[in-house]
Amino acid sequence: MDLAGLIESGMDVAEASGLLMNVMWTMIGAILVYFMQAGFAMCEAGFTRAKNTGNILMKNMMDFVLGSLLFFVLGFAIMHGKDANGIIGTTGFFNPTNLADADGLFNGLPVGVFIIFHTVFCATAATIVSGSMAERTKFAAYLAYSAAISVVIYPVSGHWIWGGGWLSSLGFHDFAGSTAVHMVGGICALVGATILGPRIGKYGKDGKPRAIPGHNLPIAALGVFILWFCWFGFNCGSTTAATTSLGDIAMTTNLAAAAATLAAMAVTWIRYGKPDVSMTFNGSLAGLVAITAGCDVVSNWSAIIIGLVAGILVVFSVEFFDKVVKVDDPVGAISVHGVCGAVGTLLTGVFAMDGTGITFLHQLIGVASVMAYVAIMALIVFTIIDKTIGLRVSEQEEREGLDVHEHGSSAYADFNFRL
Amino acid sequence: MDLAGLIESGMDVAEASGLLMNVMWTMIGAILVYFMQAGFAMCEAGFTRAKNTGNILMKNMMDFVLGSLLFFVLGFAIMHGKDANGIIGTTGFFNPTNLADADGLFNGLPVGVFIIFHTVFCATAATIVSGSMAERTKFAAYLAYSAAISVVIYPVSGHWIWGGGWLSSLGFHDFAGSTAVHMVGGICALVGATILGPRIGKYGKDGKPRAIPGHNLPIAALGVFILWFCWFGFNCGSTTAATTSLGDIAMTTNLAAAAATLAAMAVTWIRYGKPDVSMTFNGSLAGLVAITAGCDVVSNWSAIIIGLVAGILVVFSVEFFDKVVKVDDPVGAISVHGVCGAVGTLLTGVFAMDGTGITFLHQLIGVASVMAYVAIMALIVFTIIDKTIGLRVSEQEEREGLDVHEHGSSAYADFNFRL
Amino acid sequence: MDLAGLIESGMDVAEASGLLMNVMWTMIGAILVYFMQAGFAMCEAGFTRAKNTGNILMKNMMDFVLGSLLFFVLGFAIMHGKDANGIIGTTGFFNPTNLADADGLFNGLPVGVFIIFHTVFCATAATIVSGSMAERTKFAAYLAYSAAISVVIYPVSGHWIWGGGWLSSLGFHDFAGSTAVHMVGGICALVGATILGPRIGKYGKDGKPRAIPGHNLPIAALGVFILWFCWFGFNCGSTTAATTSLGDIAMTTNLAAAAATLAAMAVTWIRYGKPDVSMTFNGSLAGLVAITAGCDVVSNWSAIIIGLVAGILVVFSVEFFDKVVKVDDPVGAISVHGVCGAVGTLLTGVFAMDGTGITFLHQLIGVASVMAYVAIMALIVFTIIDKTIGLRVSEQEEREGLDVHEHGSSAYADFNFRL
Amino acid sequence: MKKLEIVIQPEKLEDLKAILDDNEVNGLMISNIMGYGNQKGHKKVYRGAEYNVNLLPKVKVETVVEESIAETLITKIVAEIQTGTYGDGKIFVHEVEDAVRIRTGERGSDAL
Amino acid sequence: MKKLEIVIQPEKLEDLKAILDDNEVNGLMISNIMGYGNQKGHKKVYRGAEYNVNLLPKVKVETVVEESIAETLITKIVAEIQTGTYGDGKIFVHEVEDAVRIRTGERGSDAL
Amino acid sequence: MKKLEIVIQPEKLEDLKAILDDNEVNGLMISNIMGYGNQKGHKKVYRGAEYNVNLLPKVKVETVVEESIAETLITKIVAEIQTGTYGDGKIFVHEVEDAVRIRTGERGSDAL
Ligand SMILES: Nc1ncnc2c1ncn2[C@@H]1O[C@H](COP(=O)(O)OP(=O)(O)O)[C@@H](O)[C@H]1O
Ligand SMILES: Nc1ncnc2c1ncn2[C@@H]1O[C@H](COP(=O)(O)OP(=O)(O)O)[C@@H](O)[C@H]1O
Ligand SMILES: Nc1ncnc2c1ncn2[C@@H]1O[C@H](COP(=O)(O)OP(=O)(O)O)[C@@H](O)[C@H]1O
Repeated sequence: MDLAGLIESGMDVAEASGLLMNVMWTMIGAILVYFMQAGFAMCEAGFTRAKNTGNILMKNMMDFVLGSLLFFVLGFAIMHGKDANGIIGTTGFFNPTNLADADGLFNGLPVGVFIIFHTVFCATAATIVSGSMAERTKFAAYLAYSAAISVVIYPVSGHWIWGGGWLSSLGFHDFAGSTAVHMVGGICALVGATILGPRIGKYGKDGKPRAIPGHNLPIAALGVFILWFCWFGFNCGSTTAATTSLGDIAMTTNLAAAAATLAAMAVTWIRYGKPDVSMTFNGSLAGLVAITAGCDVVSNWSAIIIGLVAGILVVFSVEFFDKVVKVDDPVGAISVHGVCGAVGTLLTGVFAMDGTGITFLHQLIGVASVMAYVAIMALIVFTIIDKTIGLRVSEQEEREGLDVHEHGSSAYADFNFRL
Repeated sequence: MDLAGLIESGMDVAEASGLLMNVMWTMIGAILVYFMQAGFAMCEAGFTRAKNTGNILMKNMMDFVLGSLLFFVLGFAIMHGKDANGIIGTTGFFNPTNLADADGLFNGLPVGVFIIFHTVFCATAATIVSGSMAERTKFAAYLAYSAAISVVIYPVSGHWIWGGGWLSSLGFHDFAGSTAVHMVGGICALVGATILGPRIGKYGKDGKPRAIPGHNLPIAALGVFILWFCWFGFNCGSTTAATTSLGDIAMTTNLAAAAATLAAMAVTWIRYGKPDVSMTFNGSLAGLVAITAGCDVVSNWSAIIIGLVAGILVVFSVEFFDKVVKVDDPVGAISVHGVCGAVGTLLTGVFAMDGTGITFLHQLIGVASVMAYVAIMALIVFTIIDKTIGLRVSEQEEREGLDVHEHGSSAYADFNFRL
Repeated sequence: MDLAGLIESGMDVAEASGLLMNVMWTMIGAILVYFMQAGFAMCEAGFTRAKNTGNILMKNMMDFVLGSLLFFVLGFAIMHGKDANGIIGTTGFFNPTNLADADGLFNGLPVGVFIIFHTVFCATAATIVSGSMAERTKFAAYLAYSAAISVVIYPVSGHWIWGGGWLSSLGFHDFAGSTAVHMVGGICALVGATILGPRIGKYGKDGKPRAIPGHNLPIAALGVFILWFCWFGFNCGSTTAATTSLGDIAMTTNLAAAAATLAAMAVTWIRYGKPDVSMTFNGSLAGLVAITAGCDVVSNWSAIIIGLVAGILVVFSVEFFDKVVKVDDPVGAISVHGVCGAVGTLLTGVFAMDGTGITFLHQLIGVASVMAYVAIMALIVFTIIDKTIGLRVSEQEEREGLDVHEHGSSAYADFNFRL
Repeated sequence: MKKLEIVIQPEKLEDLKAILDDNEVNGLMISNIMGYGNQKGHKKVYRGAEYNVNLLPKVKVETVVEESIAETLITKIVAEIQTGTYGDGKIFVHEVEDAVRIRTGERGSDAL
Repeated sequence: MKKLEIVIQPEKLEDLKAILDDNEVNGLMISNIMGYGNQKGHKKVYRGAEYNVNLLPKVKVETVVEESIAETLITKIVAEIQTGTYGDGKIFVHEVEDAVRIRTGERGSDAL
Repeated sequence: MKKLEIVIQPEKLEDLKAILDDNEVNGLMISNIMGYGNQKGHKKVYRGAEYNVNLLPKVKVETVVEESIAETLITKIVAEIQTGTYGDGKIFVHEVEDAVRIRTGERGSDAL
């Protein structure tokens, strides 16, 4: 129904206008968040090797596909269905549009608008993991994991935070999903990459990490630009309403990302002697992830500080997981999404403006509980998959490339690869 | 005029707000549909060979360019001008803004908004064909074809369906253009590719098709992601109004695409032993094309079924044209746009929700009549071009690549090609 | 605050609706203009050599980063702060949100919305220069330049034109920034490239220019498509309001771009015997730049003429700078942004519709004064940088590539380069 | 043992492989090279600047064979690959002292 | 002087370099080639059309060494690179008449 | 007939072609290789992990010429390509038994 229709059906002008403006803005947010899939796909493809490019593209496509279907059938009900004890949603399975009220609304929006918006967020969490498990995971196993995160992992913690569960009652503030989306993805990435083990050749006989450079920086950079672009939809869209604060949210988002990029570049310049391209672009994402929880409640200057912290942190975190923990994370997803997601959520407790009532303690409880839940669930899921389907491809497949063995194709049929 | 201006000039708040909201939403749709050009360009470039990449990029750019100019000068008048016998529009040549009423409106929208929206749809139909005629068509001949579709083919059937012609009177339902845009493009693609003949080396001496793999899967995948992203503009934007149903349309669109992708992947996995990357990405497009006609009138579950049908169909259709009909369609445009466009329109007659009054028979009449019209016109156009300019490049040009011969350049100057 | 909130706080429905619609539209514009960064990055990377790709991507990222931070801290105040003698803004340093009125508005928009919108415009001007200085500029020197344009060059002329300075009082019309953004960038590009000197090997011993073809046409083409897409945000968004004229602006923008593309292609076809891919894509940008100043005040047919002029001009201008002036501009930024920006602004004076009060003389004064100011400032800035940090890398670094030497990396680790 | 070093047009590779297959040649090394010979290149224009592309993409196929079949191969290749136009390519013949199969350590003719 | 022309699986390059380094081999020329030998390729399917990929990516390493160490190198390479499966690769031995170091103009063994 | 196998820095290719052109050398085969010699590579850092890039891109130019001009060419190349720094490259000289022009079937010197 358009504005005239709504008014005819009995709404007053203000109400009807408000509704439709909120619909438009939420749709714009949803559409932009969808496009993050392209950003992740390009980023992950660009930062890994050419012989596995077709495979990583397929994984990125398929986790959106499975996420869309399964979140519709099961996930939405678990996340937004009628709350049971603050833990889980229980209604709306198989057709969540039934959750709409008599006017077709759910949480103040037409139910379809609300579902599509949450579908694309769910798929974002799922897609984070493919990067850290790249270049060695069996395709079928990846599909199984992807189904699991969309059904049993993301919607549950999502219910706690955004679906009327116990964390939302507590006053935990995660505006657009530093924790709900990014940290959830990042923790799954950590568990997955750990169980999987490092790529062949990643660690020398002396245990030192070796560099395995990404094969296509322009598309990786494009991926980051796309993600930054879409993040305006992610953060500003999370108002799910046309409001006067959209510009403020865009400002904090943008300043944090800029500060983080600058910080990451500076740190690499100092530590490695040269400004590192791939790490600098990771820095942008680190800043975006970190500001996501508090983009609506911190000042511009606080956003800059949050960005600087994230940009510095991400470099050290990547090195830490690479050199100390020795978890092989080809694209840095654990540090970018997991670590910066958690830290950004906590910093929201530090920098939230007066009057918001956000406290560090509540933020800490939220981060810790979600972290624990997701870690345990991911451990269970990946272990089951490993024991049944098997997580990892054979050594020969890994050496010769997943494209040839898993898909019978090459991503660059007209070019020779080096080495 | 902004809202204050409109109210000052005598509109009431509701009317003025409604108008401006519709303007904004239609503009968003138009802008997103414009960006499909990038999606098609990347898709077609990625799924063909590196030696012809510059050429295919040029074709994609030029059909948008010619489409924009010619649709403004002639096409819009034929499509949306004053109807003559339900067959053709007859007013608005050379300056379609003259069609606006005293308030500057046309079909309830400011005329400029309406024209730009329909311009980008026309250009989409045009651009579909370049993929199926890739790697062997003379550039000048392609320009001639592209002019023809924008002037004499698309606007006429478009008039029937959307411009007040006989099919719209009949009750034929093609919400966003499964038939009007995609099938029209797909039929032209079929006729063009048939007259042109297969690429050298496509069929062995035994008549068996040989694979000619695309040269750059990341950009092809990016193209598909871009198209999916823009399809939200294509389908949701086709309300040309801010409505409460935008989310529902986005949901059916997304679910159909997801289901089709899954289906295509599954079919290739079963048939070829491995999940095929390029075909899976084609599957996404198949689902998007198929749902486009009925995205506003089918349920979410019906959308999933339509998607599954399209995803399964596209694989068999590609094989059918490749192996049985032996029409060489490098990117699968005939199957994706032609076949799935027709089938999606027909399925709308099967799955349309009660009360919409849509019948299978009317859908069939629409599909069949447009198919016949376009096939005949395309046959005439391509035959004329073939007899005058000549459709096909010389054998040497084809072997050595269109980039060198038609444009004097290479798309990848710093790389050697394989083979 | 959403609509209900605004009304509660005392606004009437019309005012509140108008405000929120303007917010939404301006945000859409800002988000699209942000994405131009991706377009420029892809374009510049694609049109230069593979050995410098990482470097050019970094430059594109970093000028947005520095621009965002410095425009917030200093630039916005200079551009939009309280006017002093029509020359410069003087308030709002370090926290421009302080410039908001009691309702949080600035120039009729929530201050955050206004700042983010102008931030992305500033960054666009900055990013133009990297292309013309590509493949030989020291990274640190480039960062210094980028800081300078965002603080001392762009905001000052920007103040004259858009910030309430003397040119806006005069009646100079530059709707979306042919002069304020593009010509400013183009002049900096000219000065920078001149001081820097040509790339090694660009001119033979006989002084004749040699071709140094770009290494990746698909991403360059993608860049152009992205820019065209975002230009709808750039031009239509510059209303900073939801208006009935958005479609008209989109039409003039699109027709000019299409006409320019066609013209550039035709000219290269005639002059070089073959339609040149890279120049044709440059033609699109030339048309977009040229129409930007007058997109709101010229008719569709005038837009076509402006586009044709720009498309023809850009080819000759590129040749002129290449062969006569012998300034080496790898991507043609001087011609596209500088020359076509100036000419487009002037042509606005010729083609502006009756009643707009725009005169050629005022346009000329605006173009000339901004040109002079920017040229002088750029000369000072680049000279200082050259004498201190040094603008140019060593000969060895240039020969072997900036990626290896400046960043210790390769953009295409799995591929061999030709030659 | 002789090594034949055969430079041909890229599109002739399949034909060449067929000839070699028919003659039970057991191994090939194929490289992409840029060739420069009697065949004229193209003149290209890039953004107004002309340049000659006189290096043309060629395929180099190397195969080490028994001395006894080298001459037969050469004759066949000339007969079947020839189009009579510039750029058809060349064959260079080299003496090879020894061959080793890494898989087994076999030497000489046995290793081919 | 002898030239060893060594064709191996790409992933063995590091191991081969280690062997050569240990034996003070001073220079290498490494190329990416497509190989065709006893090793079977893959059958691929692209959009429903099957095709054989019997050309496989290989690395060719060429090194010019003193006659005296050629035999030692061959023995070591066979010993350490061998996996015993098809596709392990081959070594071809060629006589080299002379070598020139461009930097200094040195000739013969001094130039290695 | 002799084959000169010339390894040089990529940016010297134009100069080398000029020398060969001046001496009426009729054909070249040019390949991109990775070289490994006295010239030191770069140390790179990627995301915190260091690695040595000691393989450097080089161009290999092969030309088959009459015995009589081989020595002249070598002298000129050394004279004009030399910069005196590591990595200048090398020339290896090989005996070639025969050459065949596929276009005409000519053999030996006539085929060059
Ligand atoms: N003397 C030579 N030394 C090395 N390579 C050569 C020589 N002559 C020709 N070639 C190679 O063979 C290719 C084909 O030679 P070309 O002269 O075009 O053949 P034709 O003489 O049959 O026209 C050339 O591109 C070049 O790579
Ligand atoms: N006679 C030959 N001439 C040239 N190259 C050869 C020859 N035989 C083998 N090769 C090269 O060596 C590679 C490995 O040979 P292959 O036959 O697979 O080894 P193996 O006999 O140990 O299984 C092949 O891919 C091919 O490139
Ligand atoms: N003995 C050798 N065998 C094969 N190639 C060699 C040999 N020595 C040098 N090369 C090649 O020549 C290139 C240049 O050699 P380099 O040792 O750097 O020259 P220089 O001794 O003049 O400094 C190397 O990168 C390598 O590819």
